[in-house]
Amino acid sequence: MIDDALAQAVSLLASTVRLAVPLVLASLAGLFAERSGVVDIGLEGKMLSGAFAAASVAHLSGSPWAGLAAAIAVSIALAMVHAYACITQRGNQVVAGMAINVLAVGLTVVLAYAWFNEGGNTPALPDPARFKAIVLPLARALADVPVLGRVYAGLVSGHNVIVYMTVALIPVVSFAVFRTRFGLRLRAVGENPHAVDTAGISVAALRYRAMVACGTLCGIAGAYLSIAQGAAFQREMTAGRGFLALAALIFGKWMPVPAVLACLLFAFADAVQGRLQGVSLPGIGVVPVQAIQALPYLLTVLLLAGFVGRAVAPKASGIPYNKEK
Amino acid sequence: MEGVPALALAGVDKSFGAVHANRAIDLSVAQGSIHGIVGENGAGKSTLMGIAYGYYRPDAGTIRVDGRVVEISEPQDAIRAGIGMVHQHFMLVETFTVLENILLGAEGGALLARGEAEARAGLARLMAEYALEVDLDARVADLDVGAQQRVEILKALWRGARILILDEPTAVLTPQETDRLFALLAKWRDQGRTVLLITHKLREILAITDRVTVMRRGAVVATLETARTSQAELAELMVGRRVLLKVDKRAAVPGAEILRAEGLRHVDARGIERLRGISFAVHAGEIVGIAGVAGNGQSELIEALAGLKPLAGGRILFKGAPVDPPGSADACRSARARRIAHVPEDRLRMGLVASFAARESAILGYHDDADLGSGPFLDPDATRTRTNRLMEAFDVRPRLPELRSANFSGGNQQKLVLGREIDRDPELLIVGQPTRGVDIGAIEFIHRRLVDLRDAGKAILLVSCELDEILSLADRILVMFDGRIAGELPRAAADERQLGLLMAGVAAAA
Amino acid sequence: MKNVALAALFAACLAGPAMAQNAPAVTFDVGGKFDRSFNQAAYDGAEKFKKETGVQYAEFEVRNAAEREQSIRNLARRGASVVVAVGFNNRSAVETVAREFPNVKFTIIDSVVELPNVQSVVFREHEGSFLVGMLAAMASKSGKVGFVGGMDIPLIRKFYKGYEEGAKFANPKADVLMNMTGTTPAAFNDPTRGAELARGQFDRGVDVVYAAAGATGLGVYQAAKDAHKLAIGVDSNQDHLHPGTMLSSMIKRVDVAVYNAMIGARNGTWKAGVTVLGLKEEGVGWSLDEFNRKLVTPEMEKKVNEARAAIIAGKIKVTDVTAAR
Amino acid sequence: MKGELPRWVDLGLLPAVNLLAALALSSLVVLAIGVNPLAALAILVRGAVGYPEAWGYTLYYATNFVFTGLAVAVAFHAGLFNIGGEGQAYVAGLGATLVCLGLDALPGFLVVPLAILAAAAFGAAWGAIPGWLQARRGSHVVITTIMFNFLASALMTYMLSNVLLDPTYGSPETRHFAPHATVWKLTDIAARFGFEAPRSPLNAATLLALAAAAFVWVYVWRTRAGYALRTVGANEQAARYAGIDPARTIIAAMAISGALAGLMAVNEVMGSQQRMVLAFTGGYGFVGIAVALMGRNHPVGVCLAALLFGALYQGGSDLAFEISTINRDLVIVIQGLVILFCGALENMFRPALAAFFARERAAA
Repeated sequence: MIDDALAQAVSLLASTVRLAVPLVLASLAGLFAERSGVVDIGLEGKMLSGAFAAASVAHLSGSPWAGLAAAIAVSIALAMVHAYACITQRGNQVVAGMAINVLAVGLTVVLAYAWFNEGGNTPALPDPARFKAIVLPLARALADVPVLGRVYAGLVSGHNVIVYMTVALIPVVSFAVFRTRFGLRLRAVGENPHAVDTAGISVAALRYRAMVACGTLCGIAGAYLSIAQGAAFQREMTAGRGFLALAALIFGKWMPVPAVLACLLFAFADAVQGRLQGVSLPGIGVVPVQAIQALPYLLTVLLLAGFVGRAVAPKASGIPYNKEK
Repeated sequence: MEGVPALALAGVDKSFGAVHANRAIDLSVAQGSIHGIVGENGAGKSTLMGIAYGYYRPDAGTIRVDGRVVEISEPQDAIRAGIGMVHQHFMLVETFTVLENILLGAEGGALLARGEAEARAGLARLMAEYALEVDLDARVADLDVGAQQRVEILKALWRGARILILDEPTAVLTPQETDRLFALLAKWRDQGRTVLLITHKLREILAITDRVTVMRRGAVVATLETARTSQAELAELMVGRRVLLKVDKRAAVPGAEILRAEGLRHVDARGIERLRGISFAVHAGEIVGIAGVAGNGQSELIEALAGLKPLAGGRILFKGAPVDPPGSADACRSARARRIAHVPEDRLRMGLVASFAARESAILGYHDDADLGSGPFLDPDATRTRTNRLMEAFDVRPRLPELRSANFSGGNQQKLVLGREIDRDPELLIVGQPTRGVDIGAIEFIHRRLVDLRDAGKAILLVSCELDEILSLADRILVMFDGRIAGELPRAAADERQLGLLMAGVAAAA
Repeated sequence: MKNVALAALFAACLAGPAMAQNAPAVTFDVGGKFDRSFNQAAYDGAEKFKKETGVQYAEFEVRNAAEREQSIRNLARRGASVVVAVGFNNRSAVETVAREFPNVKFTIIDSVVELPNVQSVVFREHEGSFLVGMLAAMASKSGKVGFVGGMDIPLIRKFYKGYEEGAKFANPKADVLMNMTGTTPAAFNDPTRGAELARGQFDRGVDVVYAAAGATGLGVYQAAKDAHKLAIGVDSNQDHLHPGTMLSSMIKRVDVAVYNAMIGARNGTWKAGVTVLGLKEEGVGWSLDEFNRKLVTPEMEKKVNEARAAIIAGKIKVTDVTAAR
Repeated sequence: MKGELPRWVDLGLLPAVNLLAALALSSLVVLAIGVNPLAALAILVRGAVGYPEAWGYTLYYATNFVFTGLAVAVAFHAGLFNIGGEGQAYVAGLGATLVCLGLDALPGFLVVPLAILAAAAFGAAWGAIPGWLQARRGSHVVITTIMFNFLASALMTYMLSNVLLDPTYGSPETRHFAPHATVWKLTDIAARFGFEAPRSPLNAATLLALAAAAFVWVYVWRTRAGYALRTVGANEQAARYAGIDPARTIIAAMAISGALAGLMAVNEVMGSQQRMVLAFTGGYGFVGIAVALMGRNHPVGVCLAALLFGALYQGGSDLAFEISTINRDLVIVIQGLVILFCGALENMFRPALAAFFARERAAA
């Protein structure tokens, strides 16, 4: 009985981890953009284009690594379009993000349709072209060891390489933001770009670099969806994850670790959601599936409304930098 | 004054679109001197310094540092050439610590840890040498403005500046703090460093500089030896005509009490108590001036009185009756209905809407007036008519009600706001920084209208950081320090030294 | 240069619709003809017709509600020998257009339009689902089988109910876990979520999963393969997708229906009226081929075929949730 | 720095140049998939306006876009970016449906206006809640409106699969509304006068759209409430100074925005489909964003941009019909590029145009 409960807990947490990965990556991507002063609702579009590029190139080359590289490259390219609009042309950042999203939805499908003739999807990938689950050393052997072995085999082991990459990235990003020159400048430029400018640092160059970081992480997130967790690109396969990631970022007050925790919370809600469907709750009976499916979204709204209060965004985010003001 | 100039600008020209901000400027600053630059708002001083600091690119002209031509196209170049700058609006990241602010742009490596240790040691030396104490680990947002300025100066020094440009450094200082700053500048000069001091306060120029350059409308009109000039001469050069430096007015004839504040307290969003029990009264037919260094609660006070900022304690009585609790949704509206008018400190932040046509800014706060349309509708012709009348009465130029508010000069914007508020015949006018960023001609006009309003028996509460303005307009002077009234003096009994001590929180209430 | 451009413009204007005389036409539903499932079955039928007769059919993939009527009318107007509308969503559009064009033949799949020039083909999906439900329960070692649906709508519940009854029939103690993917049209296009839902079920002990969720199912099958579990395909024969993983497919012979309509219109055997295709008519069924031969034991095969006979004979009643209302 | 342009350039030429840039880039995409862009354009144009039925569809699509575009524009004037038009319209469909199905015992002249009001009211409510959350709780309206789109989907899928569905067919759609409880189509009106109009879903909601555009113009620029709304949008501090309650104004703006988006349901549910179907909003709510940006948030501009997008949708449909390698999502690409060029990059060509006109003026 206890064993079963443990197995269920491990399974739920492992599911949480898998669901959290794209959110965490996108959320950290958003962190770079927003800390630099660029509000980014275009995470969704960058991820989507990354997913498409990854699946296409992995299909053509047979190598997931080539796919990952392509995802990053395409996502960065889109981030540069975003950056050009927001930084160089000082356009409305939210509108630019929206444009990126719409463009990505349309372009991925049009190109997939034309290139692969599979109705806007890419062909299913064979195993060698995907990132497969990695069984860590001794996982099999330890699987029967109570508790720790179970957790090791079920939760720690058995993920694909992007999951581990993401876990490794969290402290790296945290360190980069708080302990490096780049991070110091990044945090400064989102708060007071004039201060950065007068300190002899180019605001535009800094923001472009932040957007490169943002694009990179979004690309990895996209690749995760299409060539690690999934095995092909489908139209609109990001399904709102970019927006959830943004909500998590706000909920995490633009700090890496709290944002990651918020992502885990959303992912947990999602994982629980899948397990609650059709389950009869004591006293309530079977809740309509749709009500349970709405749970993560409802949770987002409630968190934003209730617990965050007025989140203080980087002061300069959303405002194009204009020297003459 | 011999030798190669520390900084020399030749033929510097800069336009922003249609605005010709700098016209063929020649300027030579001698090594080891303090050089003043004066001029009205919009004369081009800040643009010129921005060019010297690499903030703007000149359209033409050359810059020499120590005789060598240098290409300064961004601040990095200026810093490398040994130029440092203390901006009028501090260039600090408020959420950062002092140390982080100083490190920004001079981190000393890709990782922060090493540079930090180095900076701590170096800064300790600098602070000791120049008496510039600040807590390196304090958050800038928690520092007072004087300390923030010290951070700015430390920043420039840490970057090895030999030529220091200070843009209106005394605007936020008490007279005593100003003296301290000037002592520091003098020490530098004696060490062979060079200082450029931009200000519009002529007394300061005369007190500290060696030479002074006067600018008007983007051009240099004169460069003089400070010892051989006078305040009147400089003022005339600045404006291009003779200027009345004093407002002439009769003695006040105070009437009934109009406004009474009792123990006002305000706590801001960050939990800092900005008003700590303010009590005073304003009577009909008098101008009460509130002096003080910026950031001591004056802004919060006038916004609370106007109904914008909520109170944590105390009450406000208007003609003996309590007003609606400030900060509530309808407080501003009801204040206006009682004929309490408010000219806010910052016209672009609050006084008008930059993107609106002048006729739309001219009804801000009065858009529910019955004569502006019937029922829920707003009649554009009615707003145009009213705006024309205001523009006529307050000499707003150009007289174009459809022109965007942002396209008027600061003085004309201010006249439009003042006109709008006076037009409704207020019982009480609350006015903050009425002449900030306004040219001398408009200052005279605005001062005149305030005195006229007083003479018409209205009560005026004037908040200004310009001691001169307070001294020339107020009938009674209150000094604010750290959220309290530090003292009250009748105009006749007030002198600058005493006010300065009160502003610094040194002297007790008189 | 300009002249060339103008010439191209005119040429394109004058070319007009290219449609062979007396050729049939088909409109696919949202999801498109390459969903490897329902629409693709229709596509296969049309392709078969083309291959046999050499006649190029006209086609259209619908994206929004307004296009249904428009495309069906367009195809009718251009003289299609028969217009095949795939999907229950087309009912209203077919009804309208069929009245406008009383001399044109229409075939609607998955819904009923009672007009003299309309042939309606509906399937008894619950019967086919019953059989694969049995297979699932028999192949399951844990006694737990799973179902992943696209959206919680009556049609999908029909699949589920039949499946559940089949599973319980084969093993009265069988547990059937159910998940629905989402509430937006993307629910049929979210393989990532499908995979996660499947993994959630596997973690709860499920070892055979049946997906009725369009392209989302692809994620379910992939997850089953990754986890070394079994999966059951839907609509088309999907056994070839992952040999060794795909236990079977619940085949819904949309291809036959489409082919019959097209070839019937050509031969003059096309008849209006309602056709209900169940096990008896071989309109639904289960797949057994070289890809899953090894997974289905002779005993399983025997039992399923017995049940099939019993259903046809009316000895076993399978609940049709859509009829019950 | 502000290169002031002649009004006609600012409002006419600049958007046209931006649009052209978007189309030029789109044609590169078309070229990339191996189709002659000019041929594609010809089909697009012919498909959009080349024959009477095409006009019907173009105007019908445009009607949707006028509503959703106006919704975005009104919110925009209050400084809000309402991405929730999709969900607001979806839930508004529920309002219209409940009245049309539940109260169809009433005569048409009662049930139709009631249903329209219900659509507006449901849409308004679905918009006002994110407005309230923004104004009172500080939750960013962009994110909450997106979440409300998902919530609307969940709600409507439940309603359509469990409560409202037509039992005879068992598919997630309601029964047809009684004929008197619908908005007349052009074909019906023409039939009444003995004509035959081209077959299309075009219906009287198009007139409602024009009325809504007129309403928005009057409300935003000719009323005190509209003045308050624009003040809050342009400078919230100034609004507070002027005694305007930003919170109340934001909630009102979102309610009006939601109501306008909701009226789209009148065109879709009451006019075109005359019943409620799953996902009838078809992404029109998102197109409204492009329409509002393209139309510079002015009702006249929104109407013109809606017409353009209506033409793109109808033409795109024909394009997909004629050229099998191109699919409809090309229209989404164009839409994205239009948002990019007319929205985010709106000022890219401004300096060049300003310089050109400055030269012209100098020469004159």
